[in-house]
Amino acid sequence: MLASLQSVLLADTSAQALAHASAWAVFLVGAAMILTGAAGVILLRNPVHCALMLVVTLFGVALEFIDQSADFLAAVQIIVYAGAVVILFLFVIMFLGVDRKEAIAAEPTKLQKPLALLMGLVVLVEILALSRVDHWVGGTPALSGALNGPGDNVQKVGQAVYTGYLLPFEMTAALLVIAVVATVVLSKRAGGAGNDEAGAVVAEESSEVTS
Amino acid sequence: MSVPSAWYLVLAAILFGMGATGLLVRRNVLVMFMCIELMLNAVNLTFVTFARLLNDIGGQVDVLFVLVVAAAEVVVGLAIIVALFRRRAAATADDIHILKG
Amino acid sequence: MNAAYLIVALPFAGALVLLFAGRRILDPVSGWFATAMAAGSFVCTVIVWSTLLGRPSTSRSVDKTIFTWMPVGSLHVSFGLQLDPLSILWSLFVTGVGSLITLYSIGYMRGDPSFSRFFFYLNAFIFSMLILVLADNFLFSFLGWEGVGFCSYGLVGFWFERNSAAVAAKKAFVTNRVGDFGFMIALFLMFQHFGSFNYSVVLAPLASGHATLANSTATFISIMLVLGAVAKSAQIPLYMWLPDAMEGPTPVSALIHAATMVTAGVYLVARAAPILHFSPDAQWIVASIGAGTCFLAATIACVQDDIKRVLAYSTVSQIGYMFLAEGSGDYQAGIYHTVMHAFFKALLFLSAGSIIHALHDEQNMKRMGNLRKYLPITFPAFMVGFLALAAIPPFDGFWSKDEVLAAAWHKSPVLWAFGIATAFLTAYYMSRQVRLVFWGKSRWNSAAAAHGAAGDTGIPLSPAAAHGSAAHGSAAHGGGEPHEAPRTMTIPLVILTVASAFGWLLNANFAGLDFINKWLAPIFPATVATPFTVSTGTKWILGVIATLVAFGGLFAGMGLWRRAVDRPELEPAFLAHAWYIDEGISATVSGPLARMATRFSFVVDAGWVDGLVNGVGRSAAGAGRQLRRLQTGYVRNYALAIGVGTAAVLLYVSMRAGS
Amino acid sequence: MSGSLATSRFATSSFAHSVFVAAGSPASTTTTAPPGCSVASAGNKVTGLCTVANSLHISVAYRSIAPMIILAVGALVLLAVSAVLPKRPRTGLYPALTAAIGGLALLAAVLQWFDGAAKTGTVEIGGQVLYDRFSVLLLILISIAVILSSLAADSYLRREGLDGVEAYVLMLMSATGAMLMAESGGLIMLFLGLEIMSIALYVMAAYHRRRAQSGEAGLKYFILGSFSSAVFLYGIALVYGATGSTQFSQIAAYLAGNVPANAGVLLGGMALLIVGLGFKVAAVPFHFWTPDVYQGSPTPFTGYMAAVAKAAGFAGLLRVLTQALGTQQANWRPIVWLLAVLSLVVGSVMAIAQRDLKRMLAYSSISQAGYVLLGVQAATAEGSSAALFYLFTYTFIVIGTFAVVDIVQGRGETRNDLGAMRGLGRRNPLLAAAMLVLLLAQAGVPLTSGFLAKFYVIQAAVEQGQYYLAVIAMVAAAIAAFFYLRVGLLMYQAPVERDAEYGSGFAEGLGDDGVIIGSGGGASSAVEGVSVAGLEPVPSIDGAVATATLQAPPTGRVVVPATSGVVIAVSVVFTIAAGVSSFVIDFARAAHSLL
Repeated sequence: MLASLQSVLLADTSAQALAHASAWAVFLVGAAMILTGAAGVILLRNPVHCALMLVVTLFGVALEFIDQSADFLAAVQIIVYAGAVVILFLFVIMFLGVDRKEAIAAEPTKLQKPLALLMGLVVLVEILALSRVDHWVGGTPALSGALNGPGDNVQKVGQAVYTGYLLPFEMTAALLVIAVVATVVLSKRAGGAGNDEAGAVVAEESSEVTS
Repeated sequence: MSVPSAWYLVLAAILFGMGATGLLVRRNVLVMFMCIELMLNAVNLTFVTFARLLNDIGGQVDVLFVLVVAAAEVVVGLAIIVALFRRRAAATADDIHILKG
Repeated sequence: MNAAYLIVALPFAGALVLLFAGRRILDPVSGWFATAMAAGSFVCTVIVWSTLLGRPSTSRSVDKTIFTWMPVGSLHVSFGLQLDPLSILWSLFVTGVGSLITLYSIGYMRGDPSFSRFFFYLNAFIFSMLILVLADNFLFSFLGWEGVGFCSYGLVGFWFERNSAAVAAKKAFVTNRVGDFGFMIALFLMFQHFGSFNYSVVLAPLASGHATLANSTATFISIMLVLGAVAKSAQIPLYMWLPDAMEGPTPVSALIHAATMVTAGVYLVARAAPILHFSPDAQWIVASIGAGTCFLAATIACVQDDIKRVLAYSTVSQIGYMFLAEGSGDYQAGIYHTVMHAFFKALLFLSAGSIIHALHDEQNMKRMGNLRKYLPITFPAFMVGFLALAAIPPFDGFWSKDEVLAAAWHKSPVLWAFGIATAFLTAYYMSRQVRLVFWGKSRWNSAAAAHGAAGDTGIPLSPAAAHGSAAHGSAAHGGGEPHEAPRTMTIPLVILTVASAFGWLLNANFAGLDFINKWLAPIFPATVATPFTVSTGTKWILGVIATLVAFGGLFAGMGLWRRAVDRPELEPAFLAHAWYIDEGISATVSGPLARMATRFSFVVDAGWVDGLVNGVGRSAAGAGRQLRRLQTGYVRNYALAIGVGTAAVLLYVSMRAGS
Repeated sequence: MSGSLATSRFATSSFAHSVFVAAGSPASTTTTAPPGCSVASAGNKVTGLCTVANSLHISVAYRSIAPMIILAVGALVLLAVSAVLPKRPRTGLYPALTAAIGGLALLAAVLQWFDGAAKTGTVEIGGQVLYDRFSVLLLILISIAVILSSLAADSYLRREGLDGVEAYVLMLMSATGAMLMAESGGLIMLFLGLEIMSIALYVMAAYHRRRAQSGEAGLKYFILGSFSSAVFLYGIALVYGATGSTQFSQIAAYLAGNVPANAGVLLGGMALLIVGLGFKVAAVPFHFWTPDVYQGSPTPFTGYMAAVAKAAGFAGLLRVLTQALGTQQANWRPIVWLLAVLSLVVGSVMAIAQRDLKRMLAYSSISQAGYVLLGVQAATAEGSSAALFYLFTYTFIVIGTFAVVDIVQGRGETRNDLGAMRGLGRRNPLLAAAMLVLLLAQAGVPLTSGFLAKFYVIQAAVEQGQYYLAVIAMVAAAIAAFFYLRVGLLMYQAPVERDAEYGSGFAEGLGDDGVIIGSGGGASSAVEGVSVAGLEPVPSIDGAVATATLQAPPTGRVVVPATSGVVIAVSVVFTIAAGVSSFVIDFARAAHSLL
C-alpha cells in the first residue's frame, strides 16, 4: 500500500510543484511522527506506552524511506520492526509484569541525568557542526549499483544482495543460529518455557525476512 | 527534486541524539533497549538518505543488514533480560550492580 | 675456555637446586652446597683468567654465545658471555668474595628457619651478578641487573616480618626501579642509534676509533646510563636506600651492599666508557656526583651510632670515590679502588657481623667497648680493615685512594679538595668507630643481659632469633660473655684480612707491579680514556698530603673519643639527621603541596625519599581507589562514560576539521 | 552453506578466484562481458558465479573463507549431533568435537598461509573479503583460541553442571564472527562479524544460570555492546556518506584521489568507528564494561573473550585505520595515542586496587590493550606487525591464565579473591610454576613472549620518535610489575589458616598500599601471615571486618583436570618458546603485507 502511494506521488510528473509539495508533506509528517515517537519513548513512564511510541517512530522512518525511494526497506521496516520487534517488546513487558510506571525521580547517581542530557546535546551539536548542517556528502556515486534507473527497487536490492553482498547476506544466517541457541540456553532455567517460544517466534520471523 | 537530503540527515542526527540520551536517562532496561532501536533507526535513515544522494543501492542493502542484526539483537537481548528479571518485580538497570569497583 | 660456561652455570644450578629442593636439605648442608657452587665458579673464573693471561693482550676478549635470542629487525641478539679483562676482573672478585661470604653465612645464619632460602638468594645473586658483568650485550646485562635487584630486594626484606625490613626492601626496590628506567631508556636509545645492544657492535667501533658519536647522543645515552648506575650504586640523589638496606642480614650487607652489587654502577660506567668518551658533560656529571656523594656520606657517617650504618655510609662514600675516578677519566684507578674496597669493606662488614654475633644482636656502638680483649681474631681483622679504609699506608685503601685523588687533581683541584676532605673524615669516623667498639669501658654488660636471650642470628625479636635461641641459646654461650665466632666465620675473616693488607700489591705501580693497570689497558685505550700523567713530583706531594690528612683524621678520632662516649658537640644534629635532607624536603612537600595533594588522596608524609618511594605505590593505589569510584556497577554510568568519551573524540575531530 | 544456496539460483561455472563486481550502473555493465564466466579453469576449490540478469558477477573463492565455513558448519554439525544422540552423550564428546573442528579450521588456515593468493593479498567475494596473510594469521590465532578454550571450558562446564552443546556452538559461532572481522574487506562485513561475535559473547557471558554475576555480566555487556554498536554503525554511515563506499579499498582509493567535500563528516565517522572498536578492545575510556564482564562471565569464557574479542577488535581497528583511512593518519593518530596512554595508565593503576583475581586480570587486559594500541598508533608496518605479535602472544597467555584461575577458584567460582592463590606453590608446584610464567609474561619479563611483545610495540613507538609514549609505557609496566609480582609471591607463601591475619593482610595491605613485600622463597615462618607490609601497622579491627568477606584458603592439593592441564601446558610452552625464539614475530612480519 505504501509503495503504491509512493508510485502515485512519483508518477505525477506533470505537476512538479505538487510532487514537491507532497514530498515535503510526507517528509514533515514522517519527521513529526519520528520526533513525537522518540520523545514519547524517552519521556513516557509506562513501558507499554514507550513501546507504542516506538511504533510511531518506526512508521515515521518507514515514511521517510518511501520518500527516498526505498520501497522495499519501508516494507521490511514495518514487517520486522512493527510486526516482530515491537510485539516481542510488548510480550516481554507483559511477561515480566513490568508495565508499571518507572520512578524517574529516584536516581542513584546525581549527575547522571544532567550529564546525560548535556552529552546528548553535545554529540548532536558536534555531528551537526562536523557536517556544517548541509554539507554531508562526498564520495563517488553508485559503486554498488545505481539507485535510479530502470528496474524497481526490490529488484535492485536483490541484485546487490546476491552479488556484491552475497557473503554478508549468507553470514546473517549465523546471527539467526545464535539467536536460536541463545534463547534455548537462556531459558533453560526451571519453569521458563514461555521464553523459549518467544525466542523461536522472532527467530523464525527474522529468517523469513532475510531469506 | 524533493526535500533536500540535509533535512533527512539532520532529522536522523536528532533521532540518534535522542536515542542516545534516552539510553542514558532511562532506568527501565526494556526502555533503554528501545532507545537503542531508536539509534539504529537513525542510522538506517542516514544510510537511505546517503544512498539516495550517492545514487547507490549499497546504502539500502546496508540497511537490510542492520535490520537483521537488530532483530537478532532483540531476540538475544530480551532473552537475557527475561532470564535475569524473571523473579524480580521491577526491571531497572540500576537494580543490577553486584559487580563494581 | 669451556670453563666459561661453568662460571655462570654453577651458581645457577645451585640456586635451582636450593629453590626446589632446599626444604629437603638439612641445615648446614645447603650452606655448604651453596659455598661449593660459588667456590667452583671462582675456580672456573681463575682458569679462564689464567687462559686469557696466556694470550697476547690484544686478543684477550672472547665472545662465547650461549644462544641466539630475539630478532630485532634484521639483527639477532645473541645471549653470550664476553670474556675480557674487565668482566673477568669483576667476576674474580664477585666469585672470590662471594664464596667467602657464603662460607661465612653458614655460621652466621645457623638456626634460621629460612636457612636454605637464604643460600638460594646468595647463589641466585652471584649468578645474576655474573650475568651482569659477563654479558656480551647491554640487554643481557640488564637481565642480570634486574636479577641482582630482585635478590637484593629479597635479602633486604629477608626478615620481612619486621616492618622496617619490609619498608627498607620496598625503598630499595622502588629506588632501583627509577634507575632501571634510566637504563631501559638508554637501551632503547642505543638500539635506535646503533641497531644493536652488543658490545661488539656498539662499543668496539667507538673504542677502536672507527666510529664517532654525536655529542648530544652520547650525552643523552650516558646520562640515562648514569641514572641507572647512580641508583644501583647509591649515589646522590638516590643514595638513601643503602643505609636502610642494612636491615638485611649482615653477610648480605657485606656481599651485596658493600662488595659487589653496589659496584655494578661502577662497572656499567666503565663498560660504557667508549660512549662517555664523547660526552665531556657526562664525565663531569659523573665526577661531580662522585665527589659530592663521597663527601656528603662521609659527614653523615661521622655521627652514626649503629655499627652497620657507619659502614653503610662509608660504602656510599667510597663508591663516590670510584665515580670520581671514572668521571676524571682514570677508569683503572676507579676499578682498582673497587677491588680494594671489596676486600676491606667485606672484611669490615664480616667483622662487624662477628661483633654483632658476639654481643647477641647489639648494633649500637655506644653499647660496646673494650671488645679487643674478647675477640682475638675479629679485632686484628677489623683493625686491618679500618687502616685500609682510613687509607693509612701501606694498607689497601691508601694506594687506590692515592690514584683516585691524583686523577681528581688532574681533572680539577676542586674535585680533589672534596676527595681530600673526605679522606680526613673517613679516617676520623673509622677511628671513632674503632675507639667506641674496641677500647674504653665495657658497656655491653647491661646490654648483653637485656638482649642475651634474644639469640644469635643477628636480629632481635625475629622468629628466626627465637627459634635460634632454642637450639643455640644463651645456655650454650654461658650468659652474656662475648665470644669469638665459629670457624666458618673466622676463616673468611682471616683470608680477607690478608687480602686487605696485601691486595694493593696487585697494582703497586711504583714497583712495576701495576698488574691491574696493565690487565685493563686493552679495555681503555687512548681512544676511550684520554691518557694523562700526573708528574711524579706532584704525585709525591699529593700522596704525602693524603697521608698526613689520614693520620690527622685518625688522631683526631682517636683523641676526641678517648674518654666520653656521648659528645653531642661532635655529633651535630644536622648530621645525625643526614643533613635534614629527608625532613627538609618532607617539610616542603608536605606543606602546601600536601594540602593540595590530600584532596586527591596523594599522601606525602614520611619524607622525601619515603614520600617519593611510597608515593609511587600510594598514589597509584590512591588513584586506583579514586578511579574505582567511577566503576559504580551501574550500567548507565558506564554508558555515560562511553558517551562522554564519544563526545570528547568528536570534539577533537571537529577542531581538526575546523582548522 | 553459502555455496549451495547461491548455486541453486544462478548459473554456475568454475573460474578461478578473480573477482569482478560491476562498479558502474547495471545499464553500463550490460556491455561488459562477464570475464571468465564461460571459461572453466583450473580452480578446483573455487566456484565462480555469474549472474544472468544485468551481468553482475560474483565468484566465491571458498578457500579464502574455508576456516570460517568450517567453524560455522561445525557449529551446525554439533547441533545436529546433539539432536540425534540420546540424552546424555559421553562426557567430553562436545569439547572434543569442538576442538577437532577448531583443528580443522586451523589446518585450513595454515594451508591458507602458504597459498600464493594470500601471500600477495587479494580481494575476494565481491570485495567483502580481504584474503591476505594479515587475515590468515588472525584466522590461525582464532582457531587456536577455539581449540584451547573449548578444552579449558570442558572441566568448568562439567563442574558447574552446565555441560551441553550450546556453549560450544556459541563459541564456534562467535569465532566465525571474529574470523569475519579479521577477513572483512569492508565496514559492513566488519559490522556483521562484530555483531555475530558479540551477540554470541553476550550469551556466553550470561551462560552460568545460577550465578547472579554471570547474568549481570551478560546484561551489562549486552546493553553497552549494543550501544557501542549503534555508535559504530553511525560511524559507518557517516564514512559511507563521505566517501561513497563501505569497502576499505574503495574508501582508500577515493581518499587517495579526492579531497572529501566535507572532511568533517569523514572525521566524525572515523571518530565513531574508533569509539565502537575501542569499546570492543576495551580501551579507556570505553573500558567500563570490561572488569564487570570479565569478573562475571564463566572463567574459561572470559579467557576466550579476552583473546578473541580483542584480537578481532584490533584486526578491525588496524584494517579501518591503516587500510581504509590511512590518508587520515594525522587525524586519528592523536586519538589512538591518547587511548593508548589512558589504557596503559588506568589499566595498571586500577589493577593494583583490585582484590578479585579475575577483575585484576581484566584491568590488566585493559593495560595490555594499551600496549597493542601503541603499535597501532605507530601507523607503520613495524607497528602493525608488533601489534599482531602482541595479540598472538597474548592469546596464549590470557587463555592459560584464566585456565589456572578456573582451577584455583573451585566450584561455583567461590574463591576468586587474590588470597585463593596463596600457597599454590605448595598445593601444586607445577601449576604455580606455570602461573608464574604466565604472570611474568604479562609483566613483560625477558625470555617470555610478553617481553618481546612489549619490546616490539615500544620499539615501534620509539622509531616514530615518541619517547614520551615509551616512557609512559615503561612506567605503566613498572606499576603493573607490582601486581603481577604480588600474585607471584602470594603463590609461594604458606597457605596459613589464620584468618584474622590473612584477612587483615589482604584487605588492608592491598587496599592501602597495593604492594606486598614478602618472601620469595616461601619460608615456613609462622608469622608470615603478616607479610603484607603496609607503611603503618595493620589495624586489626578492620582486618577482622575484612575477614568476614574473605574465605579461608584451602590447603589441600589442587587437582588439575587433564584438558585444562593440556591448555595450560600449551600456553606456557608457547609463551616461553615465543620468548626465546623468533618464529612468531617472523610470521607477524610476513603478515603485514597489505598494511
